[in-house]
This record gives sequence, structure tokens and C-alpha cells, in this order.
Amino acid sequence: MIGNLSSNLRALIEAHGRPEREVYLDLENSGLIFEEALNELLKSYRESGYGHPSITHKPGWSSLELLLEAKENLLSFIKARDGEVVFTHSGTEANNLAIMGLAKATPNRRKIIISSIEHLSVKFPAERLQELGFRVMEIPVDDEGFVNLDYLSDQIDEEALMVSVAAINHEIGTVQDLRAIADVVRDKDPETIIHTDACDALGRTPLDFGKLEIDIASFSGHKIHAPKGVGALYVRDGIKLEPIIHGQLSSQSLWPGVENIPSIAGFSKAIEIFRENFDNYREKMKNLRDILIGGILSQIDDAFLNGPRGDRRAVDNVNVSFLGCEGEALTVELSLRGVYVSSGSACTSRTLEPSHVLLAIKRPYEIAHGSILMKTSPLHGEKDIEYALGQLVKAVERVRSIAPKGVV
Amino acid sequence: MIGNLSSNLRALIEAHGRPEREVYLDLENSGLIFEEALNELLKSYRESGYGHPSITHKPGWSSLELLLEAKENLLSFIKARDGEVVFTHSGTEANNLAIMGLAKATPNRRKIIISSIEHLSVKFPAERLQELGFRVMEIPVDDEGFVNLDYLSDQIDEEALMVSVAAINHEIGTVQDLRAIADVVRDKDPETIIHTDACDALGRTPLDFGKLEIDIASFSGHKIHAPKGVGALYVRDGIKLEPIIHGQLSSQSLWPGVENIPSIAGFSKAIEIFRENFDNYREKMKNLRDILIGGILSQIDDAFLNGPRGDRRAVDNVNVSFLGCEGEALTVELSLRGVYVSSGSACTSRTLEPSHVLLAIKRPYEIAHGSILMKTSPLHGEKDIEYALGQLVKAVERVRSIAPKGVV
Amino acid sequence: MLELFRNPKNLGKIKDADASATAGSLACGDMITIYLKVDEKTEKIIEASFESYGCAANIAASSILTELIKEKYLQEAWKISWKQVSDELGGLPSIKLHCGILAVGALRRAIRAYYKNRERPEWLPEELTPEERQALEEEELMNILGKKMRAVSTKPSEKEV
Amino acid sequence: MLELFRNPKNLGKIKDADASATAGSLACGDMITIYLKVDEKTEKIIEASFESYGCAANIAASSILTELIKEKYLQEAWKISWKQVSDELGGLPSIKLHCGILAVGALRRAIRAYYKNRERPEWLPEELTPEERQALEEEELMNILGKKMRAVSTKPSEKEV
Ligand SMILES: Cc1ncc(COP(=O)(O)O)c(C=O)c1O
Ligand SMILES: Cc1ncc(COP(=O)(O)O)c(C=O)c1O
Repeated sequence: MIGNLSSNLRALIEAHGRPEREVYLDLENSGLIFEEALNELLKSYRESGYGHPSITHKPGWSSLELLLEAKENLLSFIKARDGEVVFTHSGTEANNLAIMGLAKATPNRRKIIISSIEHLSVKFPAERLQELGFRVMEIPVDDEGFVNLDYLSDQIDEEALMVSVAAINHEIGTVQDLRAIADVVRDKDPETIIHTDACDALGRTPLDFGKLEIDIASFSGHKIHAPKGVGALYVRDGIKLEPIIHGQLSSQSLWPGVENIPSIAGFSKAIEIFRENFDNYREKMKNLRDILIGGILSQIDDAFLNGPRGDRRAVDNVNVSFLGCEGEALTVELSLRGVYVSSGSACTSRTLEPSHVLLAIKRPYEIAHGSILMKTSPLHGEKDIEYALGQLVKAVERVRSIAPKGVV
Repeated sequence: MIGNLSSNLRALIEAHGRPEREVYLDLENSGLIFEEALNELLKSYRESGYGHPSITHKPGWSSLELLLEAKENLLSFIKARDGEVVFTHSGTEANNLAIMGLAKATPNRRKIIISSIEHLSVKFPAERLQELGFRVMEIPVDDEGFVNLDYLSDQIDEEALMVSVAAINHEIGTVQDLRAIADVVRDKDPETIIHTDACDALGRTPLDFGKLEIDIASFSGHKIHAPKGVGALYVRDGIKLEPIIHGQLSSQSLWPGVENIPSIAGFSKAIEIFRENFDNYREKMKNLRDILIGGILSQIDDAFLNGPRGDRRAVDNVNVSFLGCEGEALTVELSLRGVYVSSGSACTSRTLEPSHVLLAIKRPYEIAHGSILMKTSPLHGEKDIEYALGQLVKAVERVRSIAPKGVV
Repeated sequence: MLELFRNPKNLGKIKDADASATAGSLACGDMITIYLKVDEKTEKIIEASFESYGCAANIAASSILTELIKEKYLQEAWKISWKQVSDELGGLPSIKLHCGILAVGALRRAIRAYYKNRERPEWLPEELTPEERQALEEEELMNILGKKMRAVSTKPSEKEV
Repeated sequence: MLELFRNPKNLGKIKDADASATAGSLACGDMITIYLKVDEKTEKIIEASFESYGCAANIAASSILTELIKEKYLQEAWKISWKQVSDELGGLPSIKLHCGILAVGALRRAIRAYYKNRERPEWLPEELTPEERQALEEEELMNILGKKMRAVSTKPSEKEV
């Protein structure tokens, strides 16, 4: 973080001038928004969704209508046959509710099983539960991030409260085989609850909760170009959770406080857009992803792709390491060129350790530090990706030129 | 809740037709928004605040700038000399963080003292802590909702972790004497932490945290006509809290997950508007409040004002009970007439008990059930209030006409 | 349902009712009175009406119930369940089911009142039905709560697990 | 600071440097090499330069440090603290302070290197200064972590309190 000081920020921003083009690829950390979703949010603030959905008056009923529609939209997009949707204010909150809410509701089972590459909003709540006497088991993954099913199977017994594995890994794009994971778990103990963090999977891979034996799943609005301030938890019928935040009964007993209806309405719209353009968008993201990955690997020396390839990789995920090219410096260099990406380098995490995901797939530290994460989206065009690629080539060259020689 | 069923909602809404005028007075449950705040949100989504404020690129720095500005704005509006602001996604979350976060950080003190009329987002977290071995003491209030200072004083000792009293009560508008409360607490034990839920106080009464000995305070965006999805916790220097939600380090260690910068930017704008028009707005809200209260008490029989009068009452708060006129039926009748209010009646709370606030000020059940809560705002004009008053007179008459006779 | 709130059918007292009864109370926040005019010979309900202190669903439930029982024999009217009332309204949300129960409770009390000075027919059970019991329980609960509240000491209430 | 990242001063190797040293490592994610050209007689620094593998703050810190020490006596250069480097940059955020520490660590190692085959002056302490120790600790930590990682068994790691 360069200049985390109010006085410098203006200068920092102005120093950028006007780049030829701006391409925002840091969709991992914060999303772009569909203009249609933003309009839905606006309409909701101005016309129909500014009320509290539990109150008996017109703005309340209009808000309730938007809320119920949004729930239906999500349930039908993930093909759930039964179950309930709880809206939180973020994917982080949805994951916390899934894990801590389940542990509160079922305190007699005390083992929580997660993969070693889960998002920190799954990993940290699990670790928090350790302090309260739960045991956390981390299942190792292979070099591409796929969960070791044999080890998973060994861990399941009647002590196991839950298994949590993300449908798609946020950093390296591993598309897990949820079907196989569920089979392994059900086979050993049908009572163990299965949770999947699907924040990065929604819209990127087909989800069929009618067929998949998944009990709980988390989603995040800004990951599908919806407004910020909305996450969701799908909870299958019969699964009991306890709230982890307490307050006024809203229309949702699991997340108190007035629902953010305008953001929820925008989320609902984004779901519709993704559903209607599903194959199309997937094709587009994959195409852009492959242009970017292909270009990087062919034009830049000592560049490594992190995570799997082809159909086992998320359609939007590009994660590459450049040896001898420190990641955070590269994000700054690229920013000056109008290309916005993030890095898994040490500096942002306040420790010397790079991303636990890259370490879990056994990337050496020196490779992990030079990693850059980018995601393609239906909002990008080929020209954007070509521009980004061109700038990336120059930026890596420049950052490497600063480094002590003989490093690569 | 009439027709909590998707299929009926449309019909319900359409049955309203076009009333002569629409007046939204249910500002307790969900706010109206300043157009300027909405524009700020839009600008943030489209131009400068769509990034993640911890990431080192231009959209990240622009987002960080908005975040820091918003913190400064809030700190200066409440005249805090030191301290930090943590943004949550709601006032409910801010209250939960204040109470549960403090209990986690200071587990050796095990007594939590709240008034008997606190918002449920203060009361319920405190009660949740009881299950974990904390003791909760409720300080009684007088018939107008003012905290009994002698009882408060008796409860303070070196076991007392915190005292939590809302600066202004959300239901009956009691403006507490925070200065006196702080003196009583500090006098007995300078280490007891003082929290105030200031969600309803911001913009309605002068707050001077430079002078007041308050350690922690909660705020809510939609209560000052800002976008939804934003709350804030002020934490004085030296006060330690623990996070209650866990995840990725954001720029705020106490509330993980990406900050909702567009809503925060809108909140910041709303603060500016309230600050610039402070005296003006207060005068306006009070004037409208008095027209409404005066009109009701003079034109409707068996109507009672709940809460204090004059300057000891919040400038915007109108809470009245109509004997023999059930509250929820009245909200529906008023909705059909374009006037949107809420009721503290039993039906919304899933129990037979009406509002704990009205019971704490010793209103009989039959009066509590007929209570209606309305709030005036700078967005209302006199014509709005006169229209609402006229409709209220007719609506009460109609609802009473349905009730068994001899009831009043 | 809103239509029934707006223009309730059978609203108001029947002056020369043959039977009437109330369930609920002001303190409960819900109170329904049912009035019946009955043909002495056939035991058919000729006219039925209600008054209600309660939410919109309460009013709608009372209104539809009085519609349902018109021209019915008392024996048939007795059998109407809160479930039927709810169904007629297109399904009451769970939070509002007690409105249907209260309405049926009031009706059954009125039917019992009708037979107070008449011979009890066989179909009329001596024990209270669930709907009547629930009405009674709500009333009693409120009685107790009301007393408790009046007795509220000014001492701080300490709550412990 | 961004300006120094964009157009760093004193970037690159000095071919005929009288002393040079590196602090940090690739594995740490931060690595700075400092080159010095020193006037043998006066012990004044004639030329200073750096190379850096690290974030933008790292590069800016190295750049400003090499500016600061130019034309200074080695004894003066030795006394420059990470605090001064941070101040020169307008205050490094706490998360970036270690960049300043690393830069100073590299400089002090280079000064020590200069005196390796010369007589140690009095002002040069034998024990490591905090900045040098921190650089060393980071390097060692990474060594250990690196080894640990290579040794990572494929057994599921059980974490218990
Ligand atoms: C896999 C995964 N889980 C959870 C989250 C957290 O979602 P949010 O940013 O809405 O808190 C993210 C996004 O950052 C994610 O990628
Ligand atoms: C006094 C008080 N505290 C807390 C809250 C909760 O705030 P929010 O609606 O932002 O969760 C409210 C608002 O409803 C309130 O009036």
C-alpha cells in the first residue's frame, strides 16, 4: 500500500493522467456493475423498494415483492428444488453465517473439515471455532488445487459437523467436482452437512442443486456485477442454522436488520442477465481468458500459470507468476498504464507470507510473490484484453529492470 | 402481515390505486434517500469508488480516498477529538460489534448494563451474551423513558463491562442526558465502557464527542437519508474490540469483507447535508412534528402521546396511541390512503406482546396495541403533514367503526 | 384479502341477535365478536355478522367466516375449521393463523351461547375444542401479563441464565 | 512517492563499486541491493545506487535513501534511520515500514562490507543494529518456512488449540 495517507492519495491518483484505455481486471476484489443492475437499484430507491419488507404498507409490500422475487430468481438459477435463501450484506457474512451458524445450531458435532485453499471468510471463522473447542481439519489439495478425496473420506465420521469446499477457487480457478465430494461424504456419513462457497462459481459454471447433494451455499452480489452490499446463503430444507447477529426480527430471522432491498433488486437483475446469457457469457469469458493466458505465456519469459488448465479451470480466471517480478510493484506499474489487477504478494497481508492458496499448491515463495490475479468478464471486449496484454509485457519488463540482476 | 404470499402481493399493491398524495412517515424502519446522496452512490459505482480500498491501483486508491473522507466527515460531525470509525453494513451490525466485540476483548468483566428501552439490536446481543455467562442488568426508565440515574449508579462496579444507553430512543424519542449518564458511570468506575446507540440521534440532536465521555457509538446510514447498506461504529482511542465476523483483511480489521464504498460515499454526503443545514433542519422537523402531534391530540378522541414533550423529545418523533383502534389495521387503512406509518402492535413481532419500550414506560397493553410511530424529516413539507393528519383522522374513525362497540 | 378489509361483508352488530360471543381482548391486540340470527326450527343461520378489533387479516377472517356460515345449519357451522378460513383467504401467512383461530373460536362460543338455554345437541362436544382453548389461553395469558406489568417493581430486573 | 517509483533516482548497478550488499530475499518478497562508491581518503560517499525486488514503497525507499547518503561521510550515512527514510517519503504507512528498515539494513551491510578489509572505525559497532537484525530475521524466517514447505507432508494438517 503506497501512501495509505489521505494527503498523498490525491497526488497518487492525479499522477495517473489519462491512460489510452482503462481495463479493470481486479474482479476478485471488487466488481464492475451491470448498468441494468444499477438501474434496478435506482428504481428501487426512487419508486418501489425503499420500504421495510416486514411492514404492512405499500412501500413495505413492494419491497417484500422484490425480496421474494430475488429469492426465487436465485433458487431457480441454481436449480434448487427446495430450500430457503437468506440475504446477508456480503459473501463474507454468508460464509460466517454458514459456518458459525451451523456450529451454534449443532454443537454436539465438533469437527469442521475445510480444504486447504478456502477463502479466508471460510478459513477464519473455522479457526475462530477452534478457540471454542471445535477441531478444524484441512484437506490437502493437489498441485492444481483439487481436493484429495481419499483424505476427505478418511476424515468423515459421526463427529464431522460439516465439510466446506468452494465450488470454484477464487485465486487459482479450480473447478471442484462437487458431485464426487458429496458422494464421498454421504457414503461415510449421511448426516455431515456439506457447504460450498459458491461466490466465484455463480454464473461461471452450471450449478444444479436439484441434483447436487449440497446443503448450504454462499453467494456474493458484486461477483456477478451486481451492486455491493449483498450476499446470500442458500439453506436446504431441514438444515438448521442459528443467527450470529442479533436484532429486530426482519423478514429474515437469520440476518436481522432491514434488508438492503435496492442492492438485492440489483442482484436479482444481475442473476437474470447471467441466466439469460449463460452459455454466451461463458464462451466469451473463456475466450478472453485464453487470449490473456496464451499471450502471457508466449510473450513473457519465466511466467507460470497457477492452477489447472482448460475446462477444469474457471472460465474467467487468470493467475500467473512472473519470476523476479514483485507482484505489488507490478500492480502499481500496471495502474499507471490503466490496467487494474491485484497481486497475491506479501505486502497486502501484513505478513511475509504470500497467499495460503499458492503455498497449498506448493508454489515456492519466490513464485508466489510474483503472482498476479486477473478475471475476465462479459463486460470486457477483446480490445481490452489485448491492451492489457501489451501493457503487461511492458510492465513486467520495467519491474524486472529495477530488480537486482541475476535474479531470474 | 397481510398476504405474506407472493401471489397476493401484486394485487395488494395494485388495489392502492393512485392516492391524492403519498407521504412516507415510516422513517423508523426504512429511510427516504437524499437525491444528492444517491448521486454520490452512482458516481462511486461509475467513476471513482468501485475498487477495493486496500488494493494498490487507481480504483483502489480512489475508493480509499472516499473511505477516509467519509470517516473524517463522521468524526467531525460528531466533534470527536480522537478515535476511529469502522464501517459496517447496518446499525444492527454496529451495535452487535460494539457489544459482542467488547465482551470478547474484555472477558474478565462480566456485567452488561443496558436501559430497558434499548433497540433490539442492543438488547438481543446482550441477551445472547447471557448464554455465555455474562450478566445483563436492565436499568428501568420513568414514564417518559428517561433512565433512572440512581439505579444506574448502584449497578456500576469493577465487574461492569459496559453501559449502553441510546442517545435518542427510536420509538418514543426520549433524548437522554448523556452527560449525566457518563458522569454517574465515571464517578463510580472510570473503567466501565460507555456505549451509545446514536442511530436515531445523528442529525437530530447536537453530538459533541469532544466533550461527552462516550467511548463507543453506533450510527446507521438510512436513518439520515443515506443509502442502505451502511452503518458505522465510532471507537475512541484506546478502546479495544474484537471482530465478530471473520475473513479477508480489508482496510478495516474490525469488519472484514470489501467495504461498500458507494453506500459509504452516499452516507458521507448525507452527513455533509445534515451538518450544513443542522439548525434549519432541526427547526423544520420540530415544526412538522408539533403540527402533527397538536393536530392529532386536538382532533382525535382518546389519543395519547407516548414519550416526553418539547425539547426533551426528538425533533422528529411522533408516537401516539389510539384507544380501541388496533395499530396494524390502522397502518393498512392509512396505506390505502397514501400515508405510510408503522405500528408497535403485536402482530409484527410474532408474539402477543407489544413493544417492550411501551411496556417499559408502563403503557397498558390496550394502549400499546394501538400505537403508531411516525417521523418527520427535512424531506417533508407542511402540506404533506397536513394531508397525513387529515387521513389519520378518517382512518382512525374507520378502524374504530369496525371494532366491537363500547370498547373505547 | 385487502378487498375484505376495505369492504368487509357482514360488519356490525345484529340488534336482535339470537346469540353472540367475543374472543380475544383489547390487551391481546385482537378481539372478535360474532353475532348470529338463527331460525329456531331448522337451526339454520339466517344472518351472521361480526365486529373486530385487530389487524387487517383479523377483519378479513371474520368477514369470510360470517360469509361461510350464512344459510348453514349450526351443526355445519360448528365444523368449520380455521384451516378452511385460511384457505378461503388464499392462505393466511403463518404469523396470521391465529386470526383464523380466533374467529372460529368466537363463532363456536356463539354457538355454545345459543344452546345455553336450549338442549345441547349431540354433535356439540362438552369439552372445549382447540380453537376455543386457544382463545381462552390468549385471554388468560394477557390477564396474567397485565397483572404482572401493573406489579412491575421499580427494581432493576436482573436476568440470569 | 509514486514519482520515485516512476523515475527512481540512482537505479542500477555501479560496475566498479567499492562496496555492495543485499538485504532480504526473493522468498521474502522484498530484496534490496545497495552499491557504494567511496572516496578512500575522506570516506565520503561519491556515488550510491540500488536495485530492488519489492513493492513500490520499497523502490521509493531505496531511491530516497541513496539520495540521502550521497556526498555524506560513511559515519553520517551509518546514522540514518528508517524513521528518516519514512519521513523523507512523507511518512510510510505502518504496513510499509519494513521497506524502510530493509533499505537501511542493506546500506549498513554495505558499509560493513566496505570495512571488511579495512580497519573498523570506532563509530561502527560490532553488534548488529536493529535494522540489520530485522533483515537477518526475515531472511532466516523465510529459510525455515521454505524448508518447512518443501517438507510438507501430504497428511491432512490437524490444527488444535
Ligand atoms: C470464494 C469467495 N468467497 C467469499 C468471498 C467474499 O465475498 P464478499 O466480497 O462479498 O464478502 C469472495 C470474494 O471476495 C470469494 O471470492
Ligand atoms: C436506535 C436504533 N438502533 C439501531 C437501529 C438499527 O439500524 P439498521 O436499521 O441500520 O440496522 C435502528 C434502526 O432501525 C435504530 O432506530
